[in-house]
Amino acid sequence: MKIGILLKEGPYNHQASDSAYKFAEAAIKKGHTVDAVFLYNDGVTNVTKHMDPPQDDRDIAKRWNELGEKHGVEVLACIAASKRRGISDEVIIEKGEITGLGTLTDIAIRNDRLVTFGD
Amino acid sequence: MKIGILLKEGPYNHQASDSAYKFAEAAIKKGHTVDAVFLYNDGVTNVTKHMDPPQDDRDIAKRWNELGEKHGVEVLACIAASKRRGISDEVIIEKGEITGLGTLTDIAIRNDRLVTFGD
Amino acid sequence: MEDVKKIMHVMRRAPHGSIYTYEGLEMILIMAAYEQDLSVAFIGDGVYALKKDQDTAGIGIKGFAKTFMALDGYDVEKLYVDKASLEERGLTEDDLLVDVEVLTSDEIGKLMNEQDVVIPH
Amino acid sequence: MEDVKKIMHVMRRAPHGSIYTYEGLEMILIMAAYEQDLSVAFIGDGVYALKKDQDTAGIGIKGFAKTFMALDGYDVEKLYVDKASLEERGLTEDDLLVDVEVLTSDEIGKLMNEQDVVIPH
Amino acid sequence: MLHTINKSPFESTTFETCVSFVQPGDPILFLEDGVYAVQAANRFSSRLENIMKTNPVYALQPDLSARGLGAVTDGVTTVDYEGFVDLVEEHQVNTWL
Amino acid sequence: MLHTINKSPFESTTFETCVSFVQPGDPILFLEDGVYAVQAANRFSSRLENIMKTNPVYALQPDLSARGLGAVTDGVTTVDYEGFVDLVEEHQVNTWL
Repeated sequence: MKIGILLKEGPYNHQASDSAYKFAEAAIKKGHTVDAVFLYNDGVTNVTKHMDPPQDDRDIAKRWNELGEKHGVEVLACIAASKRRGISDEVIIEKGEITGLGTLTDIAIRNDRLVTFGD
Repeated sequence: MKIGILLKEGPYNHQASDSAYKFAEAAIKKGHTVDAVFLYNDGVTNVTKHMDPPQDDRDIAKRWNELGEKHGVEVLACIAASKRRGISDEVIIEKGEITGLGTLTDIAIRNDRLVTFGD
Repeated sequence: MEDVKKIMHVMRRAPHGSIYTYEGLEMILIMAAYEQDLSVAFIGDGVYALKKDQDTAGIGIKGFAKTFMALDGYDVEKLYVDKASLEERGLTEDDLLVDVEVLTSDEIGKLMNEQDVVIPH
Repeated sequence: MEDVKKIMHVMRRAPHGSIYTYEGLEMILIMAAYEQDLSVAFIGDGVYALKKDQDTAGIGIKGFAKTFMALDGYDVEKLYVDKASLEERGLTEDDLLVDVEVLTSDEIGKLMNEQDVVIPH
Repeated sequence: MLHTINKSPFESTTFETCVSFVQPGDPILFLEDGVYAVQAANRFSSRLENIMKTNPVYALQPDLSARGLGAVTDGVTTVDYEGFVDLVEEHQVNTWL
Repeated sequence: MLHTINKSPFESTTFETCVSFVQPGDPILFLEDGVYAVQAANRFSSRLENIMKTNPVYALQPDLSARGLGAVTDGVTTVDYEGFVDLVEEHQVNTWL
């Protein structure tokens, strides 16, 4: 099955980002395709490369980057939501991309499921 | 009166940042001293200089910067909360400063009031 | 048309206290260009988004209530409002900015179940 | 000592769903070094922060429940738990990780009123 | 002590939680989405009237206007941001989020 | 349609709102802070028992464990993230935030 994920909250502050990641990981493990993670609202702050959590904690931006690298998951941040919150090409992780809401519409259309995580 | 403000949410996503600003503005207008705005939790994302909202909308980072410039309000982001969320000296506005929770303790001690805004 | 998807946007938050309703509306306006079968359900505090007489000048936030009136021009015509949510808040259709279809929770629940995609805001 | 302030931290959120309790705890640990008159009140879902047997391995988030046990070593000894909040959640003192003082809402309300600063988490 | 509430009582239990800790005489200020609690003739009106027997209740007018709320429950005092500052000048603050 | 709830029923009305829209037969999954709803013998247990007459109820085990919740209300099925994926495979998803 082909799955899109919509993530509406930033890293660490809410569990949404962790739940989305764990869900994506499990879906891939079960042989499904995770097509894209679309970041909206505060979710766009998931992909800033300046993130520097304590060493014994998870690195959320790095984790999304790896999901992109290893499994071809597109990690997309909405441009309008990003601009408001200071997320730009200058601060984004390698596998992250800033794009429009049209892309989310495509994701909603081309996937079997769109699963939302937020607060 | 001398007032400290604790702001626990990021810009735009919650009204907390706007309420804190409006409150600070009114306090200054009434002749009080707003000593500092301390940013905690997602609040640290208030001071990223890459913020670029639509032209007909308020620019929240710029607004905090001006409050610092014109009224000497210290705009301080907690270092631990900032590191988690990718806020670093590279992305922070001119009048913003990254500092430790000890500074918040000082603010709580030296002000007549500590007023919190959040979600 | 086989590849037209039924997509419902669910508005459940009060306006201004958070950005979810406003950014939800921005999403709907973009999606409207893609000729899918869009609908919007207002339930819980989401019904407040449609309240007449909103004036955000005093809080320094850009208002967007009137943008709901533009939805019609984008051919987003399926606006459903939960009757119980309205009544619980002491509101009637006359308090709302736009023409909507007031339905019971069960009727909206049934519509939800027909959707290919439900997006919460 | 004239310049010792009474500062109460109020924990009102469940752990893990959001970071507020955890970052609140980090704040308390730093403030503890400043020799102020600190206290911590656990009310509403905040009482869940002290629940025994939390194991966060499965959700991939660093656990912090045991850090509450370290508060004593930082001389943060005034831990108040709201009786009604515990009871409403079917919990008793035995379910909690640390020794606390269980008080009525009114008693905690009175303590709140004696504070120079109240910080919500 | 001034208590502030910024959550809609229809969606959150913050209002009820706050009220069970507030001491007689202490003012309560509703702001942001909290102002829906003071809309006239809604299901929280009688609860509020009861609270106002012991505690003064305020609501932030800019937040009421932003939400298109006209009449408020009898006895509720509306204030602007400067009125909010006045309340903070008179009282320490307990913010309920 | 699979309905997911991630809010504590003690602090938020999301649980009650969701339930008034859910159609008979549709599964409900509690996750994140939502799992407090299924803790055995709390004040939502009888409400849940009633719901389970018409709808299957699931809770995410990793979230239960993270919160130190042992026994769940009789009839609630616990699943891990892979079980969550299975539910998504069977149903479209309606996320209640």
